[in-house]
Amino acid sequence: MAKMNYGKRKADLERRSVTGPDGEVFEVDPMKNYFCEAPPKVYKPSPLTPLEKFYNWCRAESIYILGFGTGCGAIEMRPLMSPMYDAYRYGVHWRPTPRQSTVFVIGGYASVKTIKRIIRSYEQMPGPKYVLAVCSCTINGGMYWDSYNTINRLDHYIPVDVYVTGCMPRPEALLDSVETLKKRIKEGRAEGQNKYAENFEWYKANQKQIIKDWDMPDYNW
Amino acid sequence: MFDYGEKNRELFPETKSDGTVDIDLSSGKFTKLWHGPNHPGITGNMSLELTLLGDEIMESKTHVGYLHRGFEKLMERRRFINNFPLVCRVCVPEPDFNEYCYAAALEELAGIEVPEKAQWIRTLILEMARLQSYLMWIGGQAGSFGMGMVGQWTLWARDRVLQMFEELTGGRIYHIFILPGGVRNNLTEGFKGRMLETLADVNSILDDVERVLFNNAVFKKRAVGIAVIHPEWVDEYGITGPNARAAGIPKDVRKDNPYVKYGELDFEPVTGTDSDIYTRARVRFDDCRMTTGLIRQILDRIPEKGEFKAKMPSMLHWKIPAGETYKKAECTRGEYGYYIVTDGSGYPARVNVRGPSYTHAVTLAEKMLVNTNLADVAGTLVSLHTYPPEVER
Amino acid sequence: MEKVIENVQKKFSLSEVTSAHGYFITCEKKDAVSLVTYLKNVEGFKHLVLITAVDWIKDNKFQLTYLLNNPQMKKELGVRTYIERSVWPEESVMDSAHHLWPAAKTYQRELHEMFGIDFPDSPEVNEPLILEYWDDIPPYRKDFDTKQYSEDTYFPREGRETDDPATYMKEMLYPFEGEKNV
Amino acid sequence: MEFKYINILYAAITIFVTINYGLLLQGIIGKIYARVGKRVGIRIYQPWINIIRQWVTRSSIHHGIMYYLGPVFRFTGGGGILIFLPVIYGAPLFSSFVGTGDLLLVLYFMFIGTLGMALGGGEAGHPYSAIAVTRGLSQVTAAEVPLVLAIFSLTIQYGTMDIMKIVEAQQGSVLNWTLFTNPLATAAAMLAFLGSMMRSPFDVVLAPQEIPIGPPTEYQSQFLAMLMTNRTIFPVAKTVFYVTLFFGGIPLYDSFLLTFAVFFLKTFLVYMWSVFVGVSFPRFRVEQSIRFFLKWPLLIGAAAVIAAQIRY
Repeated sequence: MAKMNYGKRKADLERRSVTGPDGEVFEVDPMKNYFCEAPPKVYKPSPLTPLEKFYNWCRAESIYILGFGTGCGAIEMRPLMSPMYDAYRYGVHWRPTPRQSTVFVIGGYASVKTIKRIIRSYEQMPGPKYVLAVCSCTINGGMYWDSYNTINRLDHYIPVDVYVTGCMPRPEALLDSVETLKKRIKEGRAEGQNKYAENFEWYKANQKQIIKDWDMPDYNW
Repeated sequence: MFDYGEKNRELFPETKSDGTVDIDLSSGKFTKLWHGPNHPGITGNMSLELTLLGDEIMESKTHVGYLHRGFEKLMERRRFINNFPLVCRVCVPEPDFNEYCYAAALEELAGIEVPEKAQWIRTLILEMARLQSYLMWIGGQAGSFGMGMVGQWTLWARDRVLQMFEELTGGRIYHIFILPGGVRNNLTEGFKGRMLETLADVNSILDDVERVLFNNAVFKKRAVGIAVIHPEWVDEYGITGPNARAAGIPKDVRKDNPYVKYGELDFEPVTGTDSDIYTRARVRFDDCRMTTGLIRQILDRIPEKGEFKAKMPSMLHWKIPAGETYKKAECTRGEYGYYIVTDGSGYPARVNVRGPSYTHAVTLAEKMLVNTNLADVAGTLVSLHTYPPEVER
Repeated sequence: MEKVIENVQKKFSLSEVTSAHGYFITCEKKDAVSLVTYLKNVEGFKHLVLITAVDWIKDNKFQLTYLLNNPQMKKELGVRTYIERSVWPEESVMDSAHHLWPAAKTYQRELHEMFGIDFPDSPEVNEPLILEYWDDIPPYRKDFDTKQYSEDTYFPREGRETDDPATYMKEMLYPFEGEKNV
Repeated sequence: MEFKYINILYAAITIFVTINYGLLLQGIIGKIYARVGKRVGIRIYQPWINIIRQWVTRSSIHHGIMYYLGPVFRFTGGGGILIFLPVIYGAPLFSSFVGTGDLLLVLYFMFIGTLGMALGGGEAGHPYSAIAVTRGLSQVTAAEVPLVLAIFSLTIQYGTMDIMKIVEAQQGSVLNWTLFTNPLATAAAMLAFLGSMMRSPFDVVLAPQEIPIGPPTEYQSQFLAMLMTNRTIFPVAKTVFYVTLFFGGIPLYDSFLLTFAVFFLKTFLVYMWSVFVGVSFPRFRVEQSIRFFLKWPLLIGAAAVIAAQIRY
């Protein structure tokens, strides 16, 4: 775009030296990953099978959903917390920060601006992490298959464990998807984190293809 | 006793002649906070860029676009009737207003007369949508101040209303019930009785909420006198709906330009005077009460017999003569409007959606949040009842 | 309402007045902002409902619509004006109305981003409102093909067939009714 | 009181039992919360699973030395209160280090947990953590003032700072409880109790709608599991502290069941006081909550000190 002012924020990302409030001068490189520069690792399950089974049972029975309403599917999350469909019965909780959540519910279509935040949040979640893709839009673009701003297939950007079809899926469908996810975790088949680490290059290439302002570290813990 | 009087402005940075604060981030006095989109206190998927001085907000910028799907572009690619599944998705909590505005605009341009009974059913659907949206909002307002219980109760009541929607239309959230020429279906048998039962449940929940929330000392302390909308801003910023009514300006499309059957119903728009969070909550709450009354009136007056759909031409080859029109309806947040331009073909030339949050969430919120406390951000945003998808569409 | 339009016609030259589906008047580009100012200050159209644009690609022009509301009369009046449609990456230019309503700022930001119509004096008009780093044709212009863009960019899932509903339903579902109505 | 090595084992057992009791209490409180909201609520054993789930997280990151030490400080705070208190008066197993420290030490342990959280949250570097730390420290300091006044009144009343002696004085009859002998101090302390329980209207520290979710924003995996364990110890330790000082302690009866019943009833009711207030009120802003504590609770506390001075 000829005159759009994208430059202002870009300048914030450049390397520079900053004077602190007490006169101290220090170098800042916003693009540098200060905590960890390592790419994601593949984690092997514990060699003790019964122990790993117990771990997986715990992982399945305590589900912390990230409270990030990425699309219109988020409107059916509220009824899940309320008396009619009470999902807390099944060990489902909501957490506001990605650091403490284990399940990411992508509520429907993801626009380009949102998918950038989705990737960041997903990478910040500690593993093993799972993704529930709700609504048709995450499967093939759904209603917005020809839109210029929404992605068509979510599994090209982050690994997906369970899909929920429908527009909009009923709360019962969401509860059922949680049960399916539990089953998969207990069987040890929900290894999205490892899949992401193994195919890291492919996922990154796909992500960079649509996000034109890649002003974030390649992997943010 | 512990009134500290005027804030000690000596500690604050320099103010310019027009009263705004010179924000220099490198001075180390300010904190930049990215509030959202992954934040429970923000209404939906949008974000605020806040600059803080201590606990006080110096500058606020709204960032939207996380939910942009390009509806207005997509609608130009689809036939008039194919657009119905799209329009209801512009605004998720109350899709029926979109359907009504779009259908009414098409009827206006094509010159279609809607039968009496269809109009009554439309009024019923619109009021039910308003009721369920308000019920969700009350929970949000209470929750933004840390009172989750009220949200649990009202969401239960909302689910009851949604069940009635399901019975009537087959869908919980998206109904696609209002079509050009009328509505999709007749009322089901015994609908009236079940709806009255639901309304009784809703009213008992509303009584509880009134006792627990609106008479709560702490809620009053948090909400009274915070985030005031000056009545002069109403025209300047294009404020409509309950936000304007709480400022004492009785703006209500239902009363001003009666559409469907509102001209025959007996009601007065609820207004307030103080225009703070508490008054806005109160106005919405009383409006919610009034809505239950309106639904009762509608159920009484809905005719037993009659067509619920006008005779329509074949929808797939429906061509609308060239023209342009603007149709509006009063949704829970204010004036909802569709501006449609046709060029005589089977596709719309341009559809523009005017959501009330467009000004509320961007220009107004940016102005209002300055000099408020960080703790009041969630309460202010919820009390404006902003909803991002209708900002960016 | 007719009286208002009469008053306006005395002061400004209107090329077109339609009242079939609501009142819309058309004026020249140079008059548009002063006409809107007049309507706001003298005739009491204090409430700005929306500012939007229509892309008439065949006539090679943009239609800008200022929709105003008079809270006393409780009526809407649309002010249309036509501006030249530039070829991308050139931008069309229009006078800003942000000094009349602070809310106009957002509409103009959106128009700049989505249609490529620049409002030089409007605050923050160069900052993107909705899209992030968009470097294609402004998406609401008619010559931008959203389907093509989506297919090129977003990995369409195979197996999705699109049928033109008119022909599909004619052939498959309502063979007789379809023929009758064509 | 002389030091015995067996007391270390006793202290460990006390803490272990308290953790499990705290988790049970958490499950029950979750259930009660849900029932007020007309829900079924979590399973009673859900808190145990949640903690194990966090322990078995595969990947985790840290932000520096204080990030490690924050949860440890907090654990020290909760455990410190417990081992220096007669959790069950008269049972050597549950009063391991009683007598080696007095009331002041316990008060100190009450504060160190908050401090640890502040240091850990600050090291994590998230702005929400920093804001929550300032909020939390100012509120805890304000809430501490009436509590300290109430305890000052107690020391005047009983003429000692030895917890053992204070409990001993309250035995015999219900009327010997501080609740009845010094109601003003009890009132001030119970209001201060609300401020330290992290429930609304005084949950400005966590405040999910404002600064999600306060100091532990950056904490995950095993660090979070540690914090969650502490969150179960701390309330129980605090309730035991209040029961010991104001509600006659928990004496050891002949029957184990009776002892446990009294223990459960007393701690549960004291805990329920904060839950009851928490369910019925929204959240204060931080300066409102500080003003609240510096108004009536402070006056009541001061009155308690004066009354105790006059009477004893």
